[in-house]
Amino acid sequence: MCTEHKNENHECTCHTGYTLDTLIPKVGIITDIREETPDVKTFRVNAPEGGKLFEHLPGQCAMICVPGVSEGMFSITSSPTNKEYQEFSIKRCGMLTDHLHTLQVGDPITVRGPYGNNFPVDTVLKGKDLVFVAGGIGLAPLRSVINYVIDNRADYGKVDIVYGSRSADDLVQLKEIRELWMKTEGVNVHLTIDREQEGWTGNVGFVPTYLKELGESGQIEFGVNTISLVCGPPIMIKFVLAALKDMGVSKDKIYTTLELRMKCGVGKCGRCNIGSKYVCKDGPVFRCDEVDELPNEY
Amino acid sequence: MLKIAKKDLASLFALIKESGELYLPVKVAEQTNFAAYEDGAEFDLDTLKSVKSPKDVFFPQSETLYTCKNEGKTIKITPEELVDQPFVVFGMKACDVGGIEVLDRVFLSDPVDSFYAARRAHGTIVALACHEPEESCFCKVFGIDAAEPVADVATWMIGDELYWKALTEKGEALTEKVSSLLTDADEQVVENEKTAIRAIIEKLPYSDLSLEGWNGDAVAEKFDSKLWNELYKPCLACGTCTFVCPTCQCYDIKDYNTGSSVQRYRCWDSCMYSDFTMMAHGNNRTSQMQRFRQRFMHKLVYFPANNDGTYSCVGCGRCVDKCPASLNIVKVIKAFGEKGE
Amino acid sequence: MQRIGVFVCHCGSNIAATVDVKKVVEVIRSEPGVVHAEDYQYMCSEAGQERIAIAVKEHKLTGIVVCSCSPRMHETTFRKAAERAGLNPYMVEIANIREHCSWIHKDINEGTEKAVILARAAVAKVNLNTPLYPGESRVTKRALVIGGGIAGIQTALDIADAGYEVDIVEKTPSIGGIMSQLDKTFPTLDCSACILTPKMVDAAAHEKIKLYTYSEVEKVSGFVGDFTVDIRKKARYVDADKCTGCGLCQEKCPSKKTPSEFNRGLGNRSAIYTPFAQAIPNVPVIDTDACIKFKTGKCGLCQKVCAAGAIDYTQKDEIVTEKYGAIVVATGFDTIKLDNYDEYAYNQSKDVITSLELERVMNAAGPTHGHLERLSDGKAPKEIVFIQCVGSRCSDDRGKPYCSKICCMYTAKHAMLIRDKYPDVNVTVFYIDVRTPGKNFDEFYRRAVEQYGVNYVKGQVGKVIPQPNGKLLVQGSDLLDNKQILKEADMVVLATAIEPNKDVRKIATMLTASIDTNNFLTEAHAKLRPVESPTAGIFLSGVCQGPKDIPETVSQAGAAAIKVVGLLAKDKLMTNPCTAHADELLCNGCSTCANVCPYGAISYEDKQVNDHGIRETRRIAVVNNALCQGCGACTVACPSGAMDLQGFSNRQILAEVDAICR
Amino acid sequence: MQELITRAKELLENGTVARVLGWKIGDLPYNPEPAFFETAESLDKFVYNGFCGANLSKYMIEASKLEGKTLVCLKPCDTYSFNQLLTEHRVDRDKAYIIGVGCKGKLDVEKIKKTGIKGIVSISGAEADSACDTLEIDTLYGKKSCAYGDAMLERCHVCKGKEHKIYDELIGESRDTADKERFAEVEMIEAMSPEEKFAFFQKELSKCIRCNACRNVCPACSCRKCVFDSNKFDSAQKANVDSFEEKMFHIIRAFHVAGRCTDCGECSRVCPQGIPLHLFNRKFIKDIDELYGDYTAGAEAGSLAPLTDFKMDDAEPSIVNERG
Amino acid sequence: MSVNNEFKPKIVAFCCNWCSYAGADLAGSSRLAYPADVKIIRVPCSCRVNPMFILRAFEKGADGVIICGCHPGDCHYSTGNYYARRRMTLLFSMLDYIGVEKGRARVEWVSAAEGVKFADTMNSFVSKIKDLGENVRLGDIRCKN
Repeated sequence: MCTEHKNENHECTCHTGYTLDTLIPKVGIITDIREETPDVKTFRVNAPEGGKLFEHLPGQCAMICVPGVSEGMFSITSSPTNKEYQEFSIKRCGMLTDHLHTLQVGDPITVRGPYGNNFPVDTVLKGKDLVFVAGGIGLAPLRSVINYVIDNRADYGKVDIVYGSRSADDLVQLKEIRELWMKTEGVNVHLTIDREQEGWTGNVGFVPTYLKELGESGQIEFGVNTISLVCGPPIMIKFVLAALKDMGVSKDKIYTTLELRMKCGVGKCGRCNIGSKYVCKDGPVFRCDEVDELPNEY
Repeated sequence: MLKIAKKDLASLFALIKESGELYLPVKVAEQTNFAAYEDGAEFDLDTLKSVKSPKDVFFPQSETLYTCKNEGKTIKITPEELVDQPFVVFGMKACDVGGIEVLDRVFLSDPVDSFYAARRAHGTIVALACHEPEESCFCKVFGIDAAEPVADVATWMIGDELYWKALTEKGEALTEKVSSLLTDADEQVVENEKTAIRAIIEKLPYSDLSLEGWNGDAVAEKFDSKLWNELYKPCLACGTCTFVCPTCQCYDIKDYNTGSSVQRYRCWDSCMYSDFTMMAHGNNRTSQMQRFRQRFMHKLVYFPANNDGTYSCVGCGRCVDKCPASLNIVKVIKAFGEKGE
Repeated sequence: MQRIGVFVCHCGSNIAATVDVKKVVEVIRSEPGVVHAEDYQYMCSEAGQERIAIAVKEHKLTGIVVCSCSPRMHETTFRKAAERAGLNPYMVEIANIREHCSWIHKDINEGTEKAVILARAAVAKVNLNTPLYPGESRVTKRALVIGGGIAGIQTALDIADAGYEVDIVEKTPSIGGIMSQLDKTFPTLDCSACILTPKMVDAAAHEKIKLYTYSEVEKVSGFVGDFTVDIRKKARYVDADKCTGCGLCQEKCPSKKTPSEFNRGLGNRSAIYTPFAQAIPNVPVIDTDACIKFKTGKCGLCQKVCAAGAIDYTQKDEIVTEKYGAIVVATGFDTIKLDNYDEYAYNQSKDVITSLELERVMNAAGPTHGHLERLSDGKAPKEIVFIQCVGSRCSDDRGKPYCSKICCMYTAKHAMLIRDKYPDVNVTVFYIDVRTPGKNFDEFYRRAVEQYGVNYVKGQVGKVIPQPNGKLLVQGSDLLDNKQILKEADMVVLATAIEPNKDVRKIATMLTASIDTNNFLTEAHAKLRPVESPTAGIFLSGVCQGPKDIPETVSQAGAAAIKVVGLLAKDKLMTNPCTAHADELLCNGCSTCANVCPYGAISYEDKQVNDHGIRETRRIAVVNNALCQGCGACTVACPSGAMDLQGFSNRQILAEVDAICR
Repeated sequence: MQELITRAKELLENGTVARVLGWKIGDLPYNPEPAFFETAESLDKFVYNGFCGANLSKYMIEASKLEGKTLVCLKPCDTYSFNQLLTEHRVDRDKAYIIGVGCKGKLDVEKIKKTGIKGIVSISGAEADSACDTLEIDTLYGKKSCAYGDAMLERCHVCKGKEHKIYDELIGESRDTADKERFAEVEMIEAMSPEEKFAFFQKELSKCIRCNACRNVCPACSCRKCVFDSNKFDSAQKANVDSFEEKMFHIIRAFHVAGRCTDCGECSRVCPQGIPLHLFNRKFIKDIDELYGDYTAGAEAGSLAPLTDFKMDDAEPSIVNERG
Repeated sequence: MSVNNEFKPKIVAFCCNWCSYAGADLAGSSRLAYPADVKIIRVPCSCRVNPMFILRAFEKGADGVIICGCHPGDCHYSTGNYYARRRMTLLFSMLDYIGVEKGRARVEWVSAAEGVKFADTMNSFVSKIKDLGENVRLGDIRCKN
């Protein structure tokens, strides 16, 4: 160890302040795998000795790395209020995710994080009515917020969840939606799918159009006290923002996340910057008016 | 102010080397680069600028972060040992010292990069004033005084004597160690040298370059300018300008499979490379114009916006010397200056 | 990462003897991607393959590695087993731990360690395998037989009888081959012409068979099911349709001095000739080197006497291009040149002849009209000496290392016939070993010794010295009585070694069929696939594959025929899926790959491409999967790695390299 | 040079070409940059002198995709590269109006600096139409001069000749500058012992900073996505660990351009660390000439590259051991 | 790597499926022994061997690489080994040029019937590599530990 700056218990005093570097991952064990949809699986991860790998806030992400393949940033879909484990919903769409989808329960997995800021649950959102708008795998980042809100139900007002996907069997977390979310008072869930499918009784249509119908029919009021959280494929976000604008919702009342664009996660590797903002440090959660200030390079 | 004769430098270096590694400009295959000093290595203090900036000492071009080994059913991760032995970097010019300060703002800001922090903590920088600045230098434009480098120790090569002045307690500690070789020296000789250097700097072709219009809040105005479309065309998208630059901070994290284990290492990456921003969502900078714009907007607009006005360029002029297509930051600043935008 | 099952075979004791199979299974179990590993006595057995099916269901496997014998042996077996178990057959890799490991390393530790490494390499490759689906290519329902000897004729007849069109290409003016030059055949002493001529007539008469005699194969392109062959019909200068075969021109032809190839050079023939009387087609050919008309422009007698007006000096060579689905090589054999064997005085004395020349001498249609006489002075010989293994079983490179197989039987035949027809002639046979292993063969040889009193001497002949009195002094040794023998003989017959026809190497190159150093065509597998060449669509019939007698040739000809029929019966053929594929986002369109493709399988088209947001039309290489044979030359010529080979992709081979060097 | 500018303006105005690809005056005396000129008055900044060393044929790959013709100034050695790109369908002949510009040897400012000249303010004697035998250099530290030959690029000392292989028009005269034997350096290295050879290349390649300038400037190395950037070979490594990766990169790069490299010397010119990279390519050129018959890449468009050709009696690979 | 002080080389052999791999099989079935350090990778043709494979083998610690193919003229794909011959000649010339010991990489034409020649080639190649010793010049230090 460092010769000069030694103190009694052999700790080098000149860099005692640093915990283990944020780029070094921790080894976790996969304790459960749920097949959500044909191409989305939810992995439950625990520390080898049990419990969570690290604490996190809703909307934060973590970097899952597979030695020899590569590493990717995924949002932590379980809520911080859940003490035993953390969960990641991963869609199969590339070399790394292909590999992750072949892992079994009990296999080790290396995770580092948490990275990025979080949805402002304890500040701006406290006491507000919330409207969650999600598309496909976009539900994953919002799920941690929803479950957090449900666990501290009293701190928040009315909750509306508008969630849609390509088809019925592409709806993620369907079991939890039906058994938990729909049963919590003050939370109503509006599900939709893009195209007609036999055996599906719910709404049919794209999320933005469905949101507009709900808004205009008064099922969801966008009062001054309502904050909307939007996440999903870029084109869906574009049309949802347009729909919300038509209904008079101002940009500073809408939050979204620009996930999927990170490498180091600590705002240093210079990849994820849009204008002077670093998505992995200043985001991934942004207020939509902040997003508009950014140069359109995303 | 102390001094030592030029001919005794070899013994000075040997003495420094006893208490830890010493990095200084060494000539290898007719090129001067910073390298670890071995006795008898041909050090070269005359060449003004090393090809690769000394940032390599604190932020190496590639360094292993950690090694993973599959052990039965679990993965064993062994982080790389942080640097814990003191070392000395000798012969750094004022612009490079400025470069290190720029990197400090990046790597020492929260969350601290402990690899870099460990090296900074254990490194003592001995700066050397520029004797004969060259035409591609423009450190004055960024407020760096080449005649008076600000590091742990400042030295001046005047005639055949090296003048030595410690500025920080790290510098004092080092001076203490080598005091046996140093003798007292006259301040005035150094003052005359400083004025001489500053006089030459005034006459440098780039010294009157104005950064007017380049600051943190020029994002929208500079971003949408049509000038970028003309300026970027000759750019070859190679990484020369970023890899010789003392202030470029971008890195990539990659794996190397050694057969028995997997080494995850960090290596410099260049924003000019075509797939630098290729990530899960695709690539948001597909054209070379966007990448070219990003490089100079980051140095002259985005970095100042995040670091209360400090530019991410120190005017060392290495990109001016080394760009294969003769493009550089000065031509960009001048182009926007003429167009009056 | 796949879910891989590893199956290590004992192969009885072939592998288990020098490779610790249990240890291999245990070590490979911890290899990344392996979810199941087991060993079994005989993986290629029905039970072995069944275990694969069970394991696939039980562990939901997506990839299989079988550590067993050479993939060239059982790759198709295990691929079919995987297919039956519901896997794509190309998700199977074989680690060759028998021929490349257990059989050649005696130390069990070394063997086991290497077997583990080979298994690891196979696992590393399967991890990157992707399911492949064979394409289809149509089959031209016609066959080509190269060579018109008994092998070619029999093959053609059997194929034609199955209803498929066959073309026979014969270099000489008539079909019949070497067998037509024989007198009698063993062991039944049938007259060779009597059993051959009907088959030749059948072949000529069969409506499904077309004969191209006095023709040679010039160029072959394409591949199994779709060969394109150029045949050069050499000019006969006789119009086959008009010629009635009366033979008048041959009588009247003044130039009679050319040695007759058919009679092995012993008799002469005219410039315009048919090789032998029963020639099929019975249409003469003008030998331009001997014909006075062609040499000096005078004569032209044959044209004058020909009533049918069939002679046409202006005929030119003609190239005919035909399409075939399969090609059978039946190029037959010839005796070797005896220039290296002057100790037998073959070139000094006319009375030292080869057994094939003896066939012509004893043949009624031969140069001596069937009378056994010495070629030097025409007298009847009293003492005849046969010398066996001349040029065969030779350790130095003067002759052939192999045994020519048929000499012992035909020498016994000659001895028996001579003793039968001329009881007063003494026949002595110098032999090393008499090899008569066939059905009724040894009994035939026993009759020659006991009934006809042929004198068999076990020993070799050192020298044959022509004596001034015209006799031949034979110096030999008798190993049984351990004494030297000096014998004066009137005639010496050399049982000369046989070698494949000298044109076979040119044909093999054209067909890209592999050929060994003795010019015999290499069969796909010595025991299991003797009549097929490793090159798909090429079949072997007769001595071109190895020394054999007429009964074997005919049975092999039939086997080759049924293999051809098996191929032609299919409407579509499964093409090899391991073909090249160009990644359109990386391809530069620089034509380097097209320049190295031996099959012309790569063409270029301008295609609209979306390269991560950049939309433009680019010149892209496109591989025709029907033509591509998967050699991989283009993948190395392509600098950017755009061209990759399915089944042997760059990353798969690199993974094997990494696994081996770990 | 003036004749070149007026001709370019004329062609631009009469619409024969839509843009001119040449060099623009730099802000230092020795750094003109390749540039596209679309308007006549922008051509006032056009310059062609001893420091215009860049090989512009590689820019024509992208320029061929633009609307209208592009006037491009090609030096004699650049025309070989253009022919090679033409053979590989990377450039469009009717989108290029080629003016073969004269060449009296190009200069390398690094060589001037190596002679100790610093603080360069102005250089005279490098103009295209000047005598080009000495350079008068005015510096902050006094007037200096330097022989034109001493400052010339290594490739000009072994120039392949001043004949343009493909052009529409010729402007400016050339002067032969070849005064060294082309394969002298290669032969010198071949004569070394294996240990010396290994030490020489280990020292040179240890300087490599993996900046890819040599690859991105090379007209023969023009893949859309280099094999070292894609995962096709699982070789997308960017480490600078000074052990094997630099050797792998430079050997494979030389191999990919073997038989296609026109020896234009751009790789050595642009290397920031001054590594003599031409030694790799010239070695392959020498081998190909010796083993498979003289072949000059780009001498005429459409020639078959040696590595995509063969003869039945080619030498066996073991010849490398026998050759000593 | 050396085991109980006797240097055990790692050798990678690329054998073409139609000739040399069959030759190796024949050497096996004829029980012709050669050292176990040789490991064979099957490739469709010698023209499939990319210089990247060879350099990758050396990088990861191989001490010798041998490429076997059909005799020129016998190639199952008719021209494959002609291209391989030129490529390997140039590559070996470059390896010799940068100072790698001669003979560390080798090409050998072995037909399907030449089991004996295959075994002899492997024996002579392994002994040659043992003389040359461990591959230091073309290895990557990170793979050594």
